Amino acid sequence: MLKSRGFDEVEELKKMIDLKDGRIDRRIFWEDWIYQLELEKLFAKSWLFVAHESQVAKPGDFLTTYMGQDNVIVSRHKDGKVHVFTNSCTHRGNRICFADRGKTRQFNCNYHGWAFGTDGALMGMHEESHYEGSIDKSKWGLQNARVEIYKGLVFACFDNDAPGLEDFLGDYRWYLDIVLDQTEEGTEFIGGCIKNLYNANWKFGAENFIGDSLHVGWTHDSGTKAMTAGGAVPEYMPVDPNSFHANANGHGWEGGIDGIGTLGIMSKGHPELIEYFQSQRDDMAKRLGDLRARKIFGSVISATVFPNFSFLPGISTMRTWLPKGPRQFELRAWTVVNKNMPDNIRDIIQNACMTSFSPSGLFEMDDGENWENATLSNEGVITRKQGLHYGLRVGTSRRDDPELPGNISRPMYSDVNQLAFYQRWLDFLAADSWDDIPKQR
Amino acid sequence: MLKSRGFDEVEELKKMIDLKDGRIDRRIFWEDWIYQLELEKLFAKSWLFVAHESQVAKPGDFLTTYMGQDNVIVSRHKDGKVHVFTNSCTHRGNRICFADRGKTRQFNCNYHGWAFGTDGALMGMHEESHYEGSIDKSKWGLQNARVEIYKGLVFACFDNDAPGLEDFLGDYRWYLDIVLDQTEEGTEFIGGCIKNLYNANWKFGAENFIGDSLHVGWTHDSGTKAMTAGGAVPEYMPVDPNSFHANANGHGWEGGIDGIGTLGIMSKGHPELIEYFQSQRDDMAKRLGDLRARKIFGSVISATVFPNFSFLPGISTMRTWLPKGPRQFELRAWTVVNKNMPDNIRDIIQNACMTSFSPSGLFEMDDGENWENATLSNEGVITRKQGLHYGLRVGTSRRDDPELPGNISRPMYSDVNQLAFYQRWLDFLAADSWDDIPKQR
Amino acid sequence: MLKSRGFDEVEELKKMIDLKDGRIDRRIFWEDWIYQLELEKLFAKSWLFVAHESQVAKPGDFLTTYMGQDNVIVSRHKDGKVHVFTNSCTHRGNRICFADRGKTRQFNCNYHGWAFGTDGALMGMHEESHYEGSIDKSKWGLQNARVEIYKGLVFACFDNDAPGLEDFLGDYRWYLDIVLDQTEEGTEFIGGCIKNLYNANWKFGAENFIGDSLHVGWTHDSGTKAMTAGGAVPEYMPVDPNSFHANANGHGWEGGIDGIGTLGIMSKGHPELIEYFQSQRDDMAKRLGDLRARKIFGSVISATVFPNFSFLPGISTMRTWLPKGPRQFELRAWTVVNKNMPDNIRDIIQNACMTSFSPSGLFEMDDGENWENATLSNEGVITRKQGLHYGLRVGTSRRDDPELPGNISRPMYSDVNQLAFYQRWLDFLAADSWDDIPKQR
Amino acid sequence: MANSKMSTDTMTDTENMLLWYRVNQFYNQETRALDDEDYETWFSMLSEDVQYWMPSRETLFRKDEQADTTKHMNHYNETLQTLQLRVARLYSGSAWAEDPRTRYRHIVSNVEVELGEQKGELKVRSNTLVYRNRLEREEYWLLAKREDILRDVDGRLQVARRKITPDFSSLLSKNLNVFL
Amino acid sequence: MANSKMSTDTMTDTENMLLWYRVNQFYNQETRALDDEDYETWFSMLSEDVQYWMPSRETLFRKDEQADTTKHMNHYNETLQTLQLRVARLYSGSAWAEDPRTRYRHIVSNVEVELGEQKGELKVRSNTLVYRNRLEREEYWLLAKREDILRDVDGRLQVARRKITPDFSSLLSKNLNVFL
Amino acid sequence: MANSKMSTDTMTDTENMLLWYRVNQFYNQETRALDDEDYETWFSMLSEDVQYWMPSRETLFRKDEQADTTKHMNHYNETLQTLQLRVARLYSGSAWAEDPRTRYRHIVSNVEVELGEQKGELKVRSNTLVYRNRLEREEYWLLAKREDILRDVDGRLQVARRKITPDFSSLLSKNLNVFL
Ligand code: FES
Ligand code: FES
Ligand code: FES
Ligand SMILES: [Fe+3]
Ligand SMILES: [Fe+3]
Ligand SMILES: [Fe+3]
Repeated sequence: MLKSRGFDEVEELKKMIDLKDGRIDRRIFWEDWIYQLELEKLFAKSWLFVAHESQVAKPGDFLTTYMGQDNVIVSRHKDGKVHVFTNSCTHRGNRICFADRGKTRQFNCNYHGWAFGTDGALMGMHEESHYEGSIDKSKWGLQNARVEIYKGLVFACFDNDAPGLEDFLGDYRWYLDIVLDQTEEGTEFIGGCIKNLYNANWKFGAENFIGDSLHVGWTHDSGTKAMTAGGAVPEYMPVDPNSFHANANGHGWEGGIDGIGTLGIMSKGHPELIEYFQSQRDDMAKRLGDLRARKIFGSVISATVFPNFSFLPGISTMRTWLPKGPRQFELRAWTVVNKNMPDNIRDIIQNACMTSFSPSGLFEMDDGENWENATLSNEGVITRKQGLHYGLRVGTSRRDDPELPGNISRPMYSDVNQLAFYQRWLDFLAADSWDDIPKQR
Repeated sequence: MLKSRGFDEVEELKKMIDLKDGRIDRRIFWEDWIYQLELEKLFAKSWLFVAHESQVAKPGDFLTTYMGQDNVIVSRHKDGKVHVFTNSCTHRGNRICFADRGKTRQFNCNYHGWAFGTDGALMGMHEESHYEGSIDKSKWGLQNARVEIYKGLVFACFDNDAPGLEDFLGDYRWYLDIVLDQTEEGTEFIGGCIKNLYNANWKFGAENFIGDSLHVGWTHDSGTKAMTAGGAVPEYMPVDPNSFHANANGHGWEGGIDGIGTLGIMSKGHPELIEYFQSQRDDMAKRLGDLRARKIFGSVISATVFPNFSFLPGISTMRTWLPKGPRQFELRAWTVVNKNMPDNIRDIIQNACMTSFSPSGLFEMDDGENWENATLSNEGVITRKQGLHYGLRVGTSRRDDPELPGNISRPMYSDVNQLAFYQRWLDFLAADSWDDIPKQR
Repeated sequence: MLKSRGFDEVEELKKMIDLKDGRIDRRIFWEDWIYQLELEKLFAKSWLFVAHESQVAKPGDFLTTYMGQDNVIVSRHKDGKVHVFTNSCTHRGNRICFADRGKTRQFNCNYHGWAFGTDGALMGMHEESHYEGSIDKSKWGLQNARVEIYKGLVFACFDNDAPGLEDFLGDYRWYLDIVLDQTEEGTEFIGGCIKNLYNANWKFGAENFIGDSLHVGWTHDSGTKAMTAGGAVPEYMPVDPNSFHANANGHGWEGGIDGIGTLGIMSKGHPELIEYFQSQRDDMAKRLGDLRARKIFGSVISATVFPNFSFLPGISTMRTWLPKGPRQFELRAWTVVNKNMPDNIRDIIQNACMTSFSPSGLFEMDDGENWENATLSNEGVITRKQGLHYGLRVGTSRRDDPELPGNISRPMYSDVNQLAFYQRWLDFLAADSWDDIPKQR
Repeated sequence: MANSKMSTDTMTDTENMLLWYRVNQFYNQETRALDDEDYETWFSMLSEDVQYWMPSRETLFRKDEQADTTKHMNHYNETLQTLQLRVARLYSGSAWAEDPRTRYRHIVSNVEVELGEQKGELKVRSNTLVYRNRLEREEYWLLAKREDILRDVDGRLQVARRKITPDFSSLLSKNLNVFL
Repeated sequence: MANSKMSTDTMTDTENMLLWYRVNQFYNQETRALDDEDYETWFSMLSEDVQYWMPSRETLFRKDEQADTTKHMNHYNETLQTLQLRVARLYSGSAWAEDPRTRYRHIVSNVEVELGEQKGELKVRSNTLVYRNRLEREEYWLLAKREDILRDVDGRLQVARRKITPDFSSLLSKNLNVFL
Repeated sequence: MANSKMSTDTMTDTENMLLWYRVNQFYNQETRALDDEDYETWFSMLSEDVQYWMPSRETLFRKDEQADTTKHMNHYNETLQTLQLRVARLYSGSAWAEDPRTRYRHIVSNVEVELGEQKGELKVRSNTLVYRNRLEREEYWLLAKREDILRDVDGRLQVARRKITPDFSSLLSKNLNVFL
């Protein structure tokens, strides 16, 4: 893209994010030029979740997804490594693989039959003799992204100057481990993927999961009532003074420490589920320690890995908010379980996950209309000039805690994580390269 | 919006409107940047029709509509005043009210449960205790527009520098009164609203009603024939040398002075209707004088209040052309009657109004295709460079008249009102603030 | 359009076309600003195919089509001349003619009844008396394009500085004649037009027909197998070292000289067809000479007249790729035959043409998905930065031939014609006027 | 057939089925007439006193919803005479916007028949999808519920009353030039 | 009727037709209940042990296609109890996103009936088009195949099993707030 | 049933109804075959001498409209052999653009049956809506009128002639990879 807007974009963006008072400019959810910068300066530079290792368990297994709006193939090569590369032919640009997932030895382009390996390398062409050796195939492979795996989660990045994944995740790994490292065998995705489309800005999904406990009691009152047969907001949605927001490098975690809130929802009608989890606590504690195994795990928790990967520990959904323009995104959601879970537990989890957090889910069903209209309202030029309120407990709730890595605030009902998210977002959009991106602890 | 187009917009716009020869540049019906200016410099600055008082008769009554592309709530507060405010939550921007109209004590946002009064004030939040008094609610209400009412018609304006509504309407009030002030009791809307969508520029609707009698005999020949069982253009569509165009401040009225043209159409098959109106003339004359009560009222008339509110006296339709982009608008139409009319007269008027001027109406049905294609044709770069002809009787038909306020030209078949409309349009788009907007008499 | 992009467009475009190594920048298939330049600097300046004379054989016959995105009427005036003019009323811009084709004495605008002749002249208006002679009708006719006809093919051009059509076609006429000049009576279109829509950039169609024999063996393997009852790529698709690419002024022709390849496909199941063509060779040779009549005609050939008119000699389809934005085009296709062909031969040709190259055709069915995804893949900012490969036999295959006009390369499997096409494309987009457009031999 | 509400018990299943079949035939014939702009046939399928009614719909809170009334805005509130008036416009020779013609397609489904209050009358409910395609690429969709009173006049069915409840609040096209 | 697979030869054409007619009536009544949000009626048309299943679909190479299984992600995999749970949400009084209501329209077609394995059961296949229109201008379309097991309980039909195979891979709307 | 044109008076309503029912079954079976890409079954439902014809439509002034003719451009003008040729392409193993498969759904409605000129032949008219969903989010719609000649061959119906009149002038998709 060529700079051609006739004003200083970065200066303008900085005015849009007021971290001190907690104010956000509506234009970041609307303007085309800001979205273009997101694609070029955020999604093209950041580490992005692309798959769980279990989705490409064996050589030849592949799936297709998006990094920003770049379609990519994630595939396990015969060398056992997971490769991530652009899904667009280097010859004339046709898309190469049209399946969501599958197993293959190579990817053949439909147009002229160029063939690429499961590592993206150009292997040959239909009627190759025409080229009379004029092509150095090693130069015409598909563009590979950097790939690093954190305990089963595959991330990719198109920027060679980016730090490693461990750096990128930083202190946040301590929280990720609560889901990923409960057992020796680790986790896997089951049941495939559910996709659906929202006419909303992708950031509304990411910010909602990073710290918006406030909306649960209102937006999801209907789902909660249904789940609890007409009860009010249930006891497992407490305002525990010890519940907290944690964030590091723009990644966020919010939740309680009662150890039971989410398990309560999930095991409704399935006592065996809660029994199972309780029976696992000791082993978990050996790996994660008492705080994480007994007090954090099982609580009501939601989390987002910057920029667009979110998950709900316990509920067991993991999902990514794929941008499709400033006013549209596609949600792709999966169910994550421990490999060593018995079948009956897996089934209960998958069904409960679908019943609560799928497009037809009792909770998720109510989020979309909020996000779509929080986006669409900005079509108005008067409305678009109004600042939004992200000031809940901002500047008053900081409660760092030696036991909890990252920036901690308490209780969990605040906008602290959202602001940390937008601070990170601004870091990326203001930077010309990774050198300019500060390390946010 | 940021200036970033690299050329002098105002200079360019001035070249597009040639008032002397009556030429208009097609780009004003096509270009995105011009439409953006319309939203920011016209719709955000002008007084705009938003409702008839009768639609929000009692405290708690509300409706939703648009000012430009800003969705607003029009509601009657318990103080009896009509308030108009943006329909987008000050918290995270979700739309607050999703109903077209209704009755309520307050407006609750679906996302986090912020509650706003029928005056737009922030009344409270769900789980308000979280805010620990950190929010000054008086600062987080919905943005109110200025509201003024002229004889039942509610107008709103988002610009504090704008003159009052009476100034804005100016001499045009004399004409509005012909519809609004026939009786002591005044007027009301009946039967609700009909909405439909046109893939056309909104100005084609406004200019058509402000002065385009020329199209009636051709575009509506089919409807007229049907109405008159196969007759040619009927006698009640005369070229009366005394018929006239009147305009003031960009508002326009065109029509005859035979006092009977429209009543002829409306009372087809319903002689009691024409009898009724004749029986009212004397009372009308007491309020409006003979000229307006006996010679103007009842004639074929069409009118537009700048920028996008139009009406047909007699036919009794009032409507607003809501912009949805440079190439799309939504028409919202209502039927207006006098409060003191008997039921049978109301029914006849409403049916006749629907039969002639609804999306399925015998007349209206034929306008849309003209407007859509007058817009779409400009997709061609060669076509788009052609100037349009607005020169009918321009510079030759000025006939000011001591009895008729405003700028008068005769007869009614001319482009004089259209040019006055575009002159006013240019006044707004060329101005940085109301100080720069000349008073057009 | 106003220059307002804040960077040097021409410099940028020149970097996108690398003729030496055969590399094309993906942005030319994606960016809005490049598409706008195409409309203004290419389609508004170039000669464009608009019709075959036989489609408007008699005075009053007309059809509507597009030059760029300008809708135009092509009609035969009573003076016997074919006129091409914009299909948008000079009054208020409404589209005038809504039929694909027909016969008429004049074109009446639906809005106010302005009437235009079959030469585009303004003939009169409904209720013309209103104008009181104030309009010089000779100044308000529809904008005529220049029209020239080459052996039945009607071309039009909106630029008065353009050279004549013969100049524009240059040496390429020698190839066009192979289709157009086989007989004294010449050619005609039969059966009307088939239209369909692709969500792809128009240039993919044009470049595919100008020289992409490479895709046939792979993309169309299924169609070929079906045609040959399961055989592999058939003998009539040889890699004949004498097959060639010819281009002149950006127009291109590629094909074999076996004289039989295409006839083989067309006459499948219809031996009488091939017999018929063989019986015509002698007469053809009298007009075209042995090389064209016996060796070139009948071979597998595809061709594009710059910028967007393509045809397949033998298959007998002629078509134009009408741009509808950077990512959409409409294909309009016809069947061309010799006027002196007997009915049974016409029927066989039309059916074979439909069976192979219509939207439901065994070959054409597979092209669309390639073109759409070669366009859509460029939504990715990483992908969009990758250069495309147009290097097949570039710089190695030049084989000029005294018997063959234009620039010749051999064999036909190369990207030479495609590059000549993009060289010409760049000539237009880099030029401010025809003076700057070099003559490409 | 306890969960078919369609008739009194005085009728056998076969009789009910024949009735349903007959109504389907009637609608299919009507649909063809409308698709083909054969309004003469269509009018012959309407009773002299037909009420042809299509109220407009608003988007309201559930608590504010009310029964439809002709006092409210209607897309159609027609008698046979006013329907003929509309068709007269089409055939006036100057309905420019109807030439070239619009391509219509009606899909009628879910036909439910029960006996009406009046002898010889049927209460019928159906769903319909109407597709309009016009000029180069214009496409419009209309979905609606239809509630009819059909009357048997000397063995011929006629529409005595039709209420069309459209599934839109804002009509997504420039006009409504079709009957449902 | 050799090319009708719908029954054993022990049934006459008339019997088969009556059966088909009866199933059509059943679906029409069900459709009306769903269009009108009359869930009480709808639940009465489902068996106590109903399995209501709508698997999600992926876009796969033909060679990788497999039979659907509930182990895979499902849009719905419901019992009568969980269906009631979902409706309880709608009637909780705080289903904000369902007020104003969505305008639904179900078009059910191509009903094919054959006798089921169990006595008193029918295997029925149908196609359905579901249109949703919401608020000012939101429009969503769902097309699907339905494969049912209907059970005759004391002369009343009930849905004992329904498998809905949707024709989309990515749901083109923000949620799935309708039953098919 | 004076306003049913569907048969000679020599047939009873019940006979007509059975005929209509039978034709509906036939179409439902055909639809399933097409939705499921079961072309072997589909071919078995076409006569040896079937003419499968889908003319293209133009947007013309009413005065210029003419009867369709195969001399004009056709989307399909097929014999059983050429239909098989097209399917052979699909099964060639290299129809790349058909793998992953397109998700099809045919909604057939408004079936009208009358006896044909030839003994054992039926003239049938129906409307159809065809939905195609492909890859991630591609959606295409086709609406059309179908006019068939069905032939009874030893108690089996077959399509002897089909004319499909599409409701579009410009096909709004990159290809036409489906039968109607
Ligand atoms: S585009 Fe992929 S092989 Fe040519
Ligand atoms: S957006 Fe309205 S309460 Fe949060
Ligand atoms: S726009 Fe054509 S006559 Fe006015
Ligand atoms: Fe939520
Ligand atoms: Fe009009
Ligand atoms: Fe091809």
